[in-house]
Amino acid sequence: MFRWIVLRDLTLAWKGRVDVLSTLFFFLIAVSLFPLGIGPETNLLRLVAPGVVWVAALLASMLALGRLFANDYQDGTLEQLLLTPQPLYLVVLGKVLALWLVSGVPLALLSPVLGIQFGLSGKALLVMAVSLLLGTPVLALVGSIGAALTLGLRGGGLLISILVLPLYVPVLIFGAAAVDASMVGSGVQGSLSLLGALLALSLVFAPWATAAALRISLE
Amino acid sequence: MGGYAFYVWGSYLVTLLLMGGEVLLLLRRGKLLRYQRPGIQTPRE
Amino acid sequence: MLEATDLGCVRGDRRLFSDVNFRLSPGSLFQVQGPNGSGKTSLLRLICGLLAPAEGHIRWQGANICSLGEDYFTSLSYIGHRNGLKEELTPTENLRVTSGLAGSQLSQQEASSILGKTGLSGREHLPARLLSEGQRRRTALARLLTCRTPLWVLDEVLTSLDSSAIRLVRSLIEEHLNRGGIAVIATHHELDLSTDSFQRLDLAL
Amino acid sequence: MARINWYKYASPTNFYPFAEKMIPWFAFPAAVLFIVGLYVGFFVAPSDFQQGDAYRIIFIHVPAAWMGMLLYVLMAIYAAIGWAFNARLSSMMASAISITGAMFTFLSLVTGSLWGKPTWGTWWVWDARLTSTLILLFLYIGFISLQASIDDPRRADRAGAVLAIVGVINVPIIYFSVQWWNTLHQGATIRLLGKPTMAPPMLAAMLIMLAACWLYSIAVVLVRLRYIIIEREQNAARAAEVSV
Repeated sequence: MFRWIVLRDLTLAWKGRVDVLSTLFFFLIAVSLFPLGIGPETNLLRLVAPGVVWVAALLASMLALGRLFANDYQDGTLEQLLLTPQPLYLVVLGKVLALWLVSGVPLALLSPVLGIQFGLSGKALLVMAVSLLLGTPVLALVGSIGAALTLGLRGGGLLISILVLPLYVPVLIFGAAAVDASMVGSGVQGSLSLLGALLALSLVFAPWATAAALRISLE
Repeated sequence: MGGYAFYVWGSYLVTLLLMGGEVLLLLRRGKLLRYQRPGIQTPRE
Repeated sequence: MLEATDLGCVRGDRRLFSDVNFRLSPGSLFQVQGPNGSGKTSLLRLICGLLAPAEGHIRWQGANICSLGEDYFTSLSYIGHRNGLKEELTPTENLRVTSGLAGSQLSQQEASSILGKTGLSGREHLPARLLSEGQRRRTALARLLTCRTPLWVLDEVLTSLDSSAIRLVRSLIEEHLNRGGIAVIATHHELDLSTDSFQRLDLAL
Repeated sequence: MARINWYKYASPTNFYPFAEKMIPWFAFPAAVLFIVGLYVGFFVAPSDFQQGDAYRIIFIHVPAAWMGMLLYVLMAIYAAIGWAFNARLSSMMASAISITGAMFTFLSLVTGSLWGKPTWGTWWVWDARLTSTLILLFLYIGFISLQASIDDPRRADRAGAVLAIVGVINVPIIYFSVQWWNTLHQGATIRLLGKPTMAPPMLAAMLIMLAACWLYSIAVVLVRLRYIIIEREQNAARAAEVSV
């Protein structure tokens, strides 16, 4: 049953691929704007690169959250999802997995290309991709709580960012620190393992909180 | 005060403003409520 | 066997209704009537477990639906005001997804044969957004045929349906009741179905 | 599960007169303690050999920071109880606490930066605790704006509860990550909030101020709680008129 929800969301994402691409383009444009603001001087850009790429990835995945439940809420399918015989925790996990596959993974795969703009070396690019691969699911999981809480509210998009950004801080810190450490040459395991710990924690708690928030919003 | 008077008094002024402001806003909210109050009659009134 | 004891519902700060009691044995039809905003939809959502009651309990086969959780949903089909269809997917895809989620996978042919029964033959492969409101309602109704659930909860199911569709719905419900299923329907149309146990609840009182 | 009926007595309407009587008992002692605390802080406590008299700001900065954190945890507990046991009063309490907590957190930030200026020459210092307090302020703003944007009070209470619980789980993680981030980038910077050698009168002044802040918070929260109860009663009455 789990694969049905993932399959459904992936086909929907494929059919509405304009939104998916817009998330990627936002990431692309946001990152490429920074050198214009900071100046072309490479070693300064190299210093700033981890933070810039990670903040852009964070904002892009937050933009993608808007679509997670909103369409289903409008056309009544969300009610049906609440009434499926399988636990709501799994349905939420399925939807978040589909969202991550569509928005998080492309971000991570795209990041090395952008890293080159900032003059990052091979190892740093690899670590950036890995840290994004580890971090974006946490962003999607924690973000899904915000998306579920603000269902059907006016000003939903902005409200999600206020609710969710403070919760993104640890992911941003550990993610950017991982890339930073790889550039400086010091150990990368520390921050990557902390990212992994955050992923494990949010995998357990976030879907439960999102399920509860969905039940509250759909009352 | 060793030349820090501005900062010390400044921070206590901010404290007064914030706490006082919160209380004043609260009382104003209470006054607003007094006018359209169908049910609840506090013992004093 | 669905049973509700002194059920009460509060939406926001407004009390909609209180101490509603009913007991539905298999094969019985329960029609809920009342002016708009009298809580018909809320009562149906209470029965589905989408809404927590302010007071009272609802029991299915003797067990409280809160404790039943997901297994209660295996025996429930709910059609609300909104059709619950994805606009981009075709009716067959919609049907296969909902049946897949409910645990009984349907092949392409089975789905289009069911859709044929509800009068959508020939339009199964059009994206749902191209269909008329009535046709979308029929696709939603097709969901009732996919999984044999004993309890049907239908909210204003006859709106925007043409006469042939209304006849179709009547036959579906009759068939369902003869099979020993229970149907809870909120509607203003006269259903005048020949059924042994028929209860009506008017929320206007 | 059987509804625990002894929560009925915690219904807002009969808590209302109780709150009414309690407020003066907290408000006046708070004012008195403030005056005593300020007096001890300014006249009895010696000036610090290192920072001269700039350190006197800690008498309001540290209590405000503690209050900000404690009130967030208290808010989360009330919200969780209100959600779990469907106790409207407890959820109202959470909403009442949220604004005072945000005020204290903001106050601690402002006084922190006012203190940073003389000791470090800059208004904002990315010290671990100041940064964490800033994020705590964002958590408060998130809670308040979520509750403000939901009209149905029941949903607002419960949605706020979910956010508060998720927030409370995240507060230690945020504090740890900011601490980790701070030591990573700047090494062991001077700890802005390191306790100066605490002469007894200094500690006494700080504790008195903390007690004063506590009493102040209880009084303000109870007053706001009364107003929330009235507002909800009015909405219910108005909604009843509309529907009948």
